[in-house]
Amino acid sequence: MKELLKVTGLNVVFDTPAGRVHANRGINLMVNENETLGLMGESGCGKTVLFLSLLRLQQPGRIVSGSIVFDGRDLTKLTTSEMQQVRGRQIALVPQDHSTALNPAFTVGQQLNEALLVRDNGGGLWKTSLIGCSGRGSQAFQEEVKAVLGELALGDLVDTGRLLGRYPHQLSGGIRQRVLIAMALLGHPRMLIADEPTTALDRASRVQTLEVLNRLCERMTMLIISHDLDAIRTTCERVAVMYGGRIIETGPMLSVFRNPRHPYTRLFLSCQKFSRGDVLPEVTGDVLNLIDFPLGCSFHPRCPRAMPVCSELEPAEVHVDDTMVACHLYATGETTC
Amino acid sequence: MERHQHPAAAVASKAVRYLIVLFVIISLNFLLPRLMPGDPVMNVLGEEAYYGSPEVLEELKAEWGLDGPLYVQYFRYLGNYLKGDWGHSFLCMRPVSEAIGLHLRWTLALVLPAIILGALLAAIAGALAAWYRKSKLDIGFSATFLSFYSMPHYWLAMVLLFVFGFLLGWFPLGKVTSGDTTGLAYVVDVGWHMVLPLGLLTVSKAAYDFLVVRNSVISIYGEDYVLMAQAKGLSQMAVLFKHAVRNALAPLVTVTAIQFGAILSGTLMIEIVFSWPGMGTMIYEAIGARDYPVLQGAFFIIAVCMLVANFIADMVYVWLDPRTR
Amino acid sequence: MARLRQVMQGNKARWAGIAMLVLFILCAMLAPWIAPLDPWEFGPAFLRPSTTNLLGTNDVGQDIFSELLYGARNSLLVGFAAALLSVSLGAIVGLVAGFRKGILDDLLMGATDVFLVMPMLPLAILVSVYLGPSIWNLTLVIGLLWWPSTARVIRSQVLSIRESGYVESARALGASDLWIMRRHVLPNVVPLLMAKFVLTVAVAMLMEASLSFLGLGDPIAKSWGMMLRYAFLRGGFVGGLWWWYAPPGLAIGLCILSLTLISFSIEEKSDPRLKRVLER
Amino acid sequence: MLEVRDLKKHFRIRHNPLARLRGHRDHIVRAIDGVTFEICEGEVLGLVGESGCGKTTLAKTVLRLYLPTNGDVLFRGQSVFGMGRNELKQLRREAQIVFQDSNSTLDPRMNARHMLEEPLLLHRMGQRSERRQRIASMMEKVMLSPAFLKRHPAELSGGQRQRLSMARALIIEPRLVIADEPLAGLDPIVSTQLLDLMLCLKREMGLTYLFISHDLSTVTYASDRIAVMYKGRIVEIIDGERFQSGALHPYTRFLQSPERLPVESEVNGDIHFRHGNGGKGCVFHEKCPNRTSICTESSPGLRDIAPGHKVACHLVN
Repeated sequence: MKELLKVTGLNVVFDTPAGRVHANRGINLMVNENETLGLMGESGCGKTVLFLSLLRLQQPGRIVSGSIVFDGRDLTKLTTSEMQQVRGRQIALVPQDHSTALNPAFTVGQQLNEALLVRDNGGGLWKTSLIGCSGRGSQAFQEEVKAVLGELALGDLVDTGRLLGRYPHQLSGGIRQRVLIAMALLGHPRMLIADEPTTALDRASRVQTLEVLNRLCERMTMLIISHDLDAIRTTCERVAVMYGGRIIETGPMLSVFRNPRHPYTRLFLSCQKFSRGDVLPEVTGDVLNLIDFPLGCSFHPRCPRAMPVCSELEPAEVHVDDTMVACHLYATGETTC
Repeated sequence: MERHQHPAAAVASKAVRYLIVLFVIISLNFLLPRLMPGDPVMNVLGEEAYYGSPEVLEELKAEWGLDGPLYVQYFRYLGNYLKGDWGHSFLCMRPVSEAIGLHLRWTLALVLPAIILGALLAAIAGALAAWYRKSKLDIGFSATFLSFYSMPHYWLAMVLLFVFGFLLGWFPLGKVTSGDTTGLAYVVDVGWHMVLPLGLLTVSKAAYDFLVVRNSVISIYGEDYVLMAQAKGLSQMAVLFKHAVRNALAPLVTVTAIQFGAILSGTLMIEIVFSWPGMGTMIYEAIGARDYPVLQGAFFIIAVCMLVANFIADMVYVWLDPRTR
Repeated sequence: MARLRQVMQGNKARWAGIAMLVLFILCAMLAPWIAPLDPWEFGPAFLRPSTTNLLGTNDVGQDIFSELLYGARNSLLVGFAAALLSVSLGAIVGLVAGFRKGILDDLLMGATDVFLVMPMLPLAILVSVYLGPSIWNLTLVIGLLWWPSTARVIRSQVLSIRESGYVESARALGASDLWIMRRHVLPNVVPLLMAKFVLTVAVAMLMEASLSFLGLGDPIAKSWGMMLRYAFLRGGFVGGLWWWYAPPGLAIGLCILSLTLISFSIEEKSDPRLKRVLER
Repeated sequence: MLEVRDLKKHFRIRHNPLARLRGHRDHIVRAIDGVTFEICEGEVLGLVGESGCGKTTLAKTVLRLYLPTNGDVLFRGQSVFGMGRNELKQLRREAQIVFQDSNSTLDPRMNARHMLEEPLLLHRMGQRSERRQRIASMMEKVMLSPAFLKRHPAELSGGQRQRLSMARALIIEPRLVIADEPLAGLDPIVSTQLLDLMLCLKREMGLTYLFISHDLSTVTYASDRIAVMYKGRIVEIIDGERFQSGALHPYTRFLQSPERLPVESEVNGDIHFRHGNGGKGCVFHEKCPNRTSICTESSPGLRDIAPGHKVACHLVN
């Protein structure tokens, strides 16, 4: 299998009035061609910053060090205009909040058309505005959009012509979400990043979106960010767990779900699938803030299995069977440092 | 609870509101001379007529609708106003409507281009300043526009005239034309005379708009759809001018409507300095001569202009923001 | 370090504004003591700036620098008094309308709407012409005409606070209307009122200057607008005597600039949306 | 303890006269449309339903934050809507609500101490030192360190804010707590922690809960009985223990399984969730997989199927 994306030692910081936020601390991540990777973690753990950094949209944050190699090119070294070529056409994004991610002033058709124009003509102001704003455009455009919408199970559901003339606020959440996916797909990207694709939806739309994603992951490389375990389970081959700006566990989905190794992963999973009569997992401490890190492992204040070493040394990444864990519990002599 | 309105109904209800305002303004015009200290007859007719012979005074009273009970006077007044009979100027000895018609176009010739040019200038400068926030460009723009915003317009007009008119002699010292020209030469001549006042008005108008556009682009900059536009692969300028500025236009239109009175007042003041034969100069002369009918007519017509401006702004706003449809 | 600079930069404008305003207020208060000459005393006309007449003299030989100092008194007085009047009126109308929804609100807001679309300068001119030139008439006219925008803003703020989750939560705890007004609405409205007050002072000063310039001010009283009027009317402008008309205009401008800077900084502090954006 | 009888809350969407002339009828949103249930002392009643089904309106109407269109709510046998000033004050002390979005329900200008003090002041509870003590012990109960007393809402994390909201509601020692989606928008670990805390406090203080949520697993975990709501109506009430296996209403079963449902044609105008249907037919008939002709005509009432199990469906016997 070919490696498509490889992130090595990525550090991203934000300077805020309250102090320096270390949003990403030495991220190592790899996504193979045609593979779907699920990224889990609580809000504020740095996952949003991570995928924005992949598109170099993490402003006002700064990439301090590390590399993002996509298809053999290091994205951190590209110029702004080269980066624009990557966005949308190489790596596309499906954002989290469908209610704010579409521009309220343009119709759905204009915004889909814009994605096509960017793909064909580039993202310059004149090339996208003069033709882009002026309505729904040509036959070819209609055909292409129809095809994509059909793929998203929207083709038979809604009248394409009417949908294109609508403004975002006139659509329901499920439809908007799929319009956003369609917009991403129109750029023919090699990789799709979906940020919490199912959280803000009602139940029926959620099920449909999951189906769509499930179909897409057969033929695309995807990075799905979610804490919806169903979404991860139905789509992903591998998962990565993030905590405190670090990837603390990665491995094949089934192996991580059945046999979570890092105490945080265990807690995270057990908090989501308890049933009646279970004893709730004991949780102490508060969410980590990314400004004042505890010394050592960032999880140790909340960790049920913390050891003395945990508050002193940052754990290194250790390979156990087919998974990678960053935890002192699994440390062997040669990897501690 | 939210009220949903059909756009046509919204426009119609606005129109009704504006009609009420119009009515209030006419009534105010009727009441002011009668409520203010001093004899209303003198207030309306002026001193000369008042101290003339009693017979003439009676005759004038009848002619001017100052006889009979107040409510009769009022309805007559209302009828006259709606017919376009706004009284007679004592200063230039002709109907107020005629005098205003002569002057209004010169004021509009300054105001309308200034609004459009000012909004354009503000949109571009504000967007750039917001994009390069806290850079030298931003600070420079902000400082310049803030200064223009603070200085009294007519004083700036004097300074400009002094520098470009007296010292450098690039532009004429006032008025609309230099003399008998026709055709194209006339247009060029008027344009040449317009440069200073129009430029000043444009920058003044842009000054406040600039702050509005800058703030709204900054807040739009935090919206998800701007991030999404970038993630699509649009260039920085396309994101800025297509997505961010497009959504900053609606607040700009609202502000233009609210500020219309201020920009009009600014125009009136600088007209005096530039001897521009518009409403400002007319009002200035009328103040000196205590020419009440002209002042009242001017107040009325300027109020009508403001209503029209507000009405247009409302409609443009609906057009710009699909969510209000 | 960058953070420190950022904080300084945000505050620099406000401190500059406050400093300028304090300077002007001091000038106004201390005018009789610091003015080198009596600004009403006639003398040789059209003198150029010199050590005795720092800014020269006007057409009747009055010392322009002393006029400027004394002018600050009336300009600032009219500004503050008119703003106080109009903001108090606007605050009362806005609070009442926002808090007592229904017919009263409709009526008050209807009146506000009517006033908002009225051209203020022509109306002020008209009323001033009828009332005759006097500083107090000017203050009254400006103060009584300028309340609607404050009323509007305060009302919408009160409405949004009333609908907010925290007022609902206080209500669920058993809070009465009066309690909510005192503990939740007023503290959230005060910063806005302050910003509005400062801004209205600026507007009133500009208005006073404009009306005086048009000849509707008291011809004897010294104010910056009056100085500009005479400079324009009596040939100071045509004669190129910039030291006559430049200083009063500059003084008005700087005063308004300082007030604007202060009001912006208050608004910026109290607007969480803007703050959120700034902190991103 | 609390009895809700045929409660209805309709919102009227008004058009102005001109729009009405053009044929825009005022329409009525039936946010709650005939809801009947009761809560017994000491139990946890779970209320589930998707967002927009009227849960929040129900919570607010029950506590007289909205006035109902019809129906009545009895608290300890006394009508909530017929209460006088003093009785209402007593109700506000004994029945509390924890709102969904702690971000907007805490006054941004108040710090935690002021926020906890406000309910005590309102109900004139204790002298200064006693209030101080109560605040300290409440902070401890919700696991917030005293250092947080000086913090403003913006300086707290979502979980901390929600715990502060809990503390604010509980500090006057109410008997009944209505928790409106208290866990929504929180991360799984934080929400588990809060759920645990809520159940601990219930045992400790002897509370009764109306626990509103859209998340089946937490409701199933926490509730003694569960009511399922759809478009302003309660379609099923069942014991918590039998919920997983014994639920009968098609909508409840849909919630429990990841089955696919036909979606209404959304682009053709019907964008927002319309509540109720004017009493004609079952609220769920449009989406119901096994509807029959009777479902479109008459609206089924809640019927006892088994002890402690009520269903509103024509097809269930």
